Amino acid sequence: MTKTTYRDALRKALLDAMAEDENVILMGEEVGLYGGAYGVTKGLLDHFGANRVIDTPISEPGIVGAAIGAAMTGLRPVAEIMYVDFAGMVMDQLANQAAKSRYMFGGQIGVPMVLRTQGGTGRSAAAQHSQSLEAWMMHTPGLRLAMPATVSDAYHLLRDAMRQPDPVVFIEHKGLYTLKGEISPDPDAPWGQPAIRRDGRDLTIATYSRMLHETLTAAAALAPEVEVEVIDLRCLNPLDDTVLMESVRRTGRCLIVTEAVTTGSVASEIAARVTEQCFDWLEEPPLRLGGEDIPIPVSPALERASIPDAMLIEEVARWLVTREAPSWAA
Amino acid sequence: MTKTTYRDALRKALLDAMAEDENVILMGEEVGLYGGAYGVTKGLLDHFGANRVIDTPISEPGIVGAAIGAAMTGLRPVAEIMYVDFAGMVMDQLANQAAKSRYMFGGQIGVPMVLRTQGGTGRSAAAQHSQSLEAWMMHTPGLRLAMPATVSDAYHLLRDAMRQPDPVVFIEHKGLYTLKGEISPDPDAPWGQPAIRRDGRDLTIATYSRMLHETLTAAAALAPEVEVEVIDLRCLNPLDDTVLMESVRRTGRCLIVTEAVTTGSVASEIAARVTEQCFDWLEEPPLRLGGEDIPIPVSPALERASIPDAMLIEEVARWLVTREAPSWAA
Amino acid sequence: MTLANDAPLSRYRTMRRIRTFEERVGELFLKGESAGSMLHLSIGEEAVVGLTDHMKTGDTFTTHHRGHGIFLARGADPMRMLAEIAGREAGYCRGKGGSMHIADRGLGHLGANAIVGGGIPHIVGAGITARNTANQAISVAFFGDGAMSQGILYEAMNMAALWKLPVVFCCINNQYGMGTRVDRSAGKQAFPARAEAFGLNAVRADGADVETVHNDTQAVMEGARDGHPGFVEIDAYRFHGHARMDKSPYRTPEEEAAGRDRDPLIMARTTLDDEAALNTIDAEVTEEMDAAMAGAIAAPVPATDTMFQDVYDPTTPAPQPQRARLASVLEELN
Amino acid sequence: MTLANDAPLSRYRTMRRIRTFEERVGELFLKGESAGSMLHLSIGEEAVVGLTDHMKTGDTFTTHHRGHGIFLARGADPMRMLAEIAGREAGYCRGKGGSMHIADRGLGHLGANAIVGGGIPHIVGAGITARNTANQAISVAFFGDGAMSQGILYEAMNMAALWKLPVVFCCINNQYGMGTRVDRSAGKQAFPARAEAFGLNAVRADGADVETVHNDTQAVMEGARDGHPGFVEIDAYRFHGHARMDKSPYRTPEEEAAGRDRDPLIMARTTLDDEAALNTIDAEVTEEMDAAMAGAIAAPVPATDTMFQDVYDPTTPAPQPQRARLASVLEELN
Ligand SMILES: Cc1ncc(C[n+]2csc(CCOP(=O)(O)OP(=O)(O)O)c2C)c(N)n1
Ligand SMILES: Cc1ncc(C[n+]2csc(CCOP(=O)(O)OP(=O)(O)O)c2C)c(N)n1
Ligand SMILES: [Mg+2]
Ligand SMILES: [Mg+2]
Repeated sequence: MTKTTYRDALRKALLDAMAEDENVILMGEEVGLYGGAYGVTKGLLDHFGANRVIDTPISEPGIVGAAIGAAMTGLRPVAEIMYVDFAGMVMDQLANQAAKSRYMFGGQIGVPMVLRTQGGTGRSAAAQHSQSLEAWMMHTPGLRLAMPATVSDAYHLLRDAMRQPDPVVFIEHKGLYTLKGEISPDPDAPWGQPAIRRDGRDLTIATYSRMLHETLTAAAALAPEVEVEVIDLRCLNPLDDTVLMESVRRTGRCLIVTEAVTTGSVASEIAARVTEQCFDWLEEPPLRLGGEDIPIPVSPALERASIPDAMLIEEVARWLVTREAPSWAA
Repeated sequence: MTKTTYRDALRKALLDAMAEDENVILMGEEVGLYGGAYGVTKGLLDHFGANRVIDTPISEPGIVGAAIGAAMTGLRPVAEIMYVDFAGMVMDQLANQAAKSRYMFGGQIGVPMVLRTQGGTGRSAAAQHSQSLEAWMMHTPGLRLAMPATVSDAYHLLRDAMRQPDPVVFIEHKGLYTLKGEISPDPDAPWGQPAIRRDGRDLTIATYSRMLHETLTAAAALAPEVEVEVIDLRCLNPLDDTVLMESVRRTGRCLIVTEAVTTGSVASEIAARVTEQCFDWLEEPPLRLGGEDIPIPVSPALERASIPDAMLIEEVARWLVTREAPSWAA
Repeated sequence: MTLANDAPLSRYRTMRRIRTFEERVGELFLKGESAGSMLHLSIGEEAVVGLTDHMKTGDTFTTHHRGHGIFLARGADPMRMLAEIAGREAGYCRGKGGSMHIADRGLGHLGANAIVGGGIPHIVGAGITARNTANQAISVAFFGDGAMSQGILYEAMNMAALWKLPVVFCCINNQYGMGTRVDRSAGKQAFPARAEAFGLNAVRADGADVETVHNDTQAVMEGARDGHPGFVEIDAYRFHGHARMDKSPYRTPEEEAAGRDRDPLIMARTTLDDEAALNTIDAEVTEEMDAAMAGAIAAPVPATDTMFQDVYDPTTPAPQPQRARLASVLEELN
Repeated sequence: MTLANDAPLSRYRTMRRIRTFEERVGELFLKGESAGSMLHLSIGEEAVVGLTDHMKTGDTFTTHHRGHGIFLARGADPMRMLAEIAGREAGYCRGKGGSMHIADRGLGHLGANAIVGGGIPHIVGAGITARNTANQAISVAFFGDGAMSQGILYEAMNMAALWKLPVVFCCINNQYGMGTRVDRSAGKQAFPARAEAFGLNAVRADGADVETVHNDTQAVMEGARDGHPGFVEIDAYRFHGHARMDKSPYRTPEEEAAGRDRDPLIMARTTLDDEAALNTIDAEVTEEMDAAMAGAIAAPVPATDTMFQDVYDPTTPAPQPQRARLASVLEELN
């Protein structure tokens, strides 16, 4: 297999799906002529024409609303919101319309659409262009939520997302577009389920999106002293936690790593579940490592310091297993 | 002291604050002539005139945006969004603008506004008029969040909210407006801190808003067999958890009761914190009792069944202390 | 009789069905059989039938919270509507949606909405589907004057104009959004001019006369089918309060009387001038609605565990009930 | 010389300061000293000075992401701006905001915004303050043609018209929103007509000539001060790419050349026709901006723990740092 990038794997997923099914359309700001703010949709306008690759005005609520109507009437829209930070403009269409239509209408009207967007830090894009808002989507029944961390998942999760009968929020990470890797012939795990990215007996770390890579770096540095099992959650709503709970029952320890503001985060949900389901197996409380409870500052040094990195993960992981305190906790 | 209602206590808070400070203004749909969708602002237009009690068009993002601008330039706006369900329309103004302005602008520009709204079930108002979306606000640094459960708090928390230098989301409960009680001369607890509503040694139940009352009913039914300590969290962002942790360390058991969809809820955050901070004191894992992970159905029977009630709280609380299993878990 | 082929008489019948239906909704509430009190009657707005009569099988639409009449005009079964409003399993949405969330995909109803403006952009998507599949359908969004203040309306209008979609935005201006008369919500009340500024064909029609509405909206509706999106304002009056609990203290009896004088049913009766035929219709409609009412009230409420159905597609797992989650936690711990 | 009293020359100076400043911003990026690459230069849009010259001390404004020039025109210190863009403690926002979130309450700048349309409704609130306190101030929202597609703009316009607020909506139409030319985003391009439909005074001004902008916007700006809200469209061209990484492959060299021919600085030079004075200004400006640049680059980055400051008012507790939270957890457990 040849290597490709996360960006191109996403592009290939869109291309393959569009070639297979003429009902698949793309719509969003700059998805056509410009090729996508992060280059994901480059060339697709030429391939499929302006009726299927639709450059929209800067009208986020309208874009999501239009995608909903297209989905209700038989198309399979993949709408794009350029930054997940703009979720606040579209949460009504997403949470009150897309997520609830099937339910409110007694099962008659599904909304098979994908909302692609990207989030996260790393580009000094400041407080309104660097957030991680997946917790809002996780708290919304009726939505599905996927966040790919690997090149292969970029492809397979997006293909799978486009096959769902219900709305899927698909959040890419701006720091991963140039990540290189291979697209496996089969998905690393079935849609909806986590993938174990590294086996270990001492500690379970649950994570997703870009933090997977920081975690794997930390895990590599910790071995063989501490053997970490790394679980990539991939799909957060609904969250299938079976694999995670099995792992924690084996290791007795759990750390959850996210980039989002910690309070009220996905990490909090997972910590709550782990305690509920694994209480008698736990040697230590599940701990959360997340973003600081602050808006993202623009200054590169501050931005970096505001979210976890491999070093911090390593320090906390080591403590959980060996009780060797990090310098800042000594 | 004479009894009043939650509705009238809120009204009195607005009235007193407006009488004291002419910079306080109200704005929102139907706050003037109509007197508020739930009657809270009745009569205030006559008292203070149309420049201070501003009936707005049905433009939620615009209302919050206008309140922000008024707050930035020296007024103390109390904006109203009729249902918290409309939060999805205003989260951009709330989370990207109101919450982040002080930070992004390096401390120069605060946004001292209150966003009043109401949420919750109980009126067969269906999926778009019955939600509990406080988790979104809790996950947003820069916001403050208060949810009064009692008549006295309706008054004091709202007064305190109007004194904050930062934006406060203030969520009332549609099922509490007719609740009767007294307004104490002093607040039941300092702004930002929980109030212990009942002392107990066997189990701590943390809750807020309408679920406080279901919890108190359950606690009364459980005594003297099981003595429950009931903590009313009152202010959820920032969450001051000192009192709660002290309580759990005493009781060794914790149940968190909310009306919101359980996954990704305030209950999850609290469960995560309790485990982190009280692990060695815990006899049982902190458990969450919340709304089902579904949209709210309109049918009254289904609506009722979808959220916790005193009976369910009682059953789970009893199990936690006595291990006597409820019928559905036996 | 040949009433069925007589369009104005048929429109009268539809208007009468709406009027009588809405009266039954009020009764349902008084009987304590409705799910809640958020019931918004479209009495006074029946002349929308003049517009819906331009719609065809396959056309789609979305409505606001005051959409009973529109849905009836598009073919709804009043029994299933009342059952839904009563929160019964036999309702259009199995008792999940209620008055504000009624829909029937088969009849092209993509959904009533309790978010003011919430359903408007959906027709843009339906328009894209129509364009891409060349299915000849138009899609119509129905909403009130209050939604003229929702930004999403203008986003949707702009997209429709930009992409030349077969859609129509229909504002039923009943002069009030709750207690706010339109002059207290609109900086300027020339709504068609707003639509024109975005590139739409636009017209205002007198909602006191269903035939006027029919005639005056024809060009806009036909234009939409040809890819010229349109806007229609139907000028009407909300006869009753905003919802069932509202007694409209914010308006004068004089104003109400004048508004109710603009009754499209009375106007139609006068124009049609066939007392016998009209009375026959009225009697038939009463009978139909009585039967619908009886059927709805007799219908059973949904079983509790249906609440977990249809959150997601039934081919995928339903959400785990809380008691099941807790039971498995408790079991592990025991 | 009496340049200071000579308004057109003074406007030329301000435009030159904007142009040179923006060039320095580009250099800051090339030097690797900027915080990120999201730098949106307002080169080509300098004639906005014709409008800002109608503003007074005490007036307030909000800007979009391309607001450096507007802020300079309202009195900003270029060193503190560059320092902010470089993420330095000495910046206007202590290195928290950057290019897209610059503000100075003292100068009336209520904030630049990275949400297209995000800052627009704030002027409605500022207008309410002005009305309620009778402070004689106006408030102006600056935004691009892209924001003409944001619904919140129309909500804000409607409120302003309804309440007769002293505010102005100023659209700087530089023909593009990122790669989308305005004819691909607007169903109809007559933007002032949209504003008029909501009840605003509206005008379009030629952004190639600062004096034309000054003259043509005068009535609208004065009207606003009297409680007649206004809308201004300044017709300009974005000389460079959307942000620093964008080479504008979506437009032709011919179009770019024609756009750049509409250069308000060249037009002003031609009109003013005083080579010596103009060259003096240019030299002074170069010197000023060089000094600002040197100052900004030399300024230190903020200390790490400043990131916890100003989330909330400093009289209330700052958020707990994660390491402190974990340390206390670990301590309890040890
Ligand atoms: C987004 C939103 N804001 C507010 C409400 C509360 N509300 C329900 S109906 C209504 C008035 C709507 O007026 P209009 O659009 O004219 O429709 P009408 O009721 O007159 O048919 C309001 C404010 C809502 N449901 N949704
Ligand atoms: C709500 C929102 N949508 C999209 C973007 C991404 N974005 C940033 S600038 C821009 C183009 C804006 O165009 P315009 O308003 O004309 O301003 P200009 O850049 O031309 O000055 C876009 C789409 C954003 N920042 N905010
Ligand atoms: Mg109305
Ligand atoms: Mg532009």
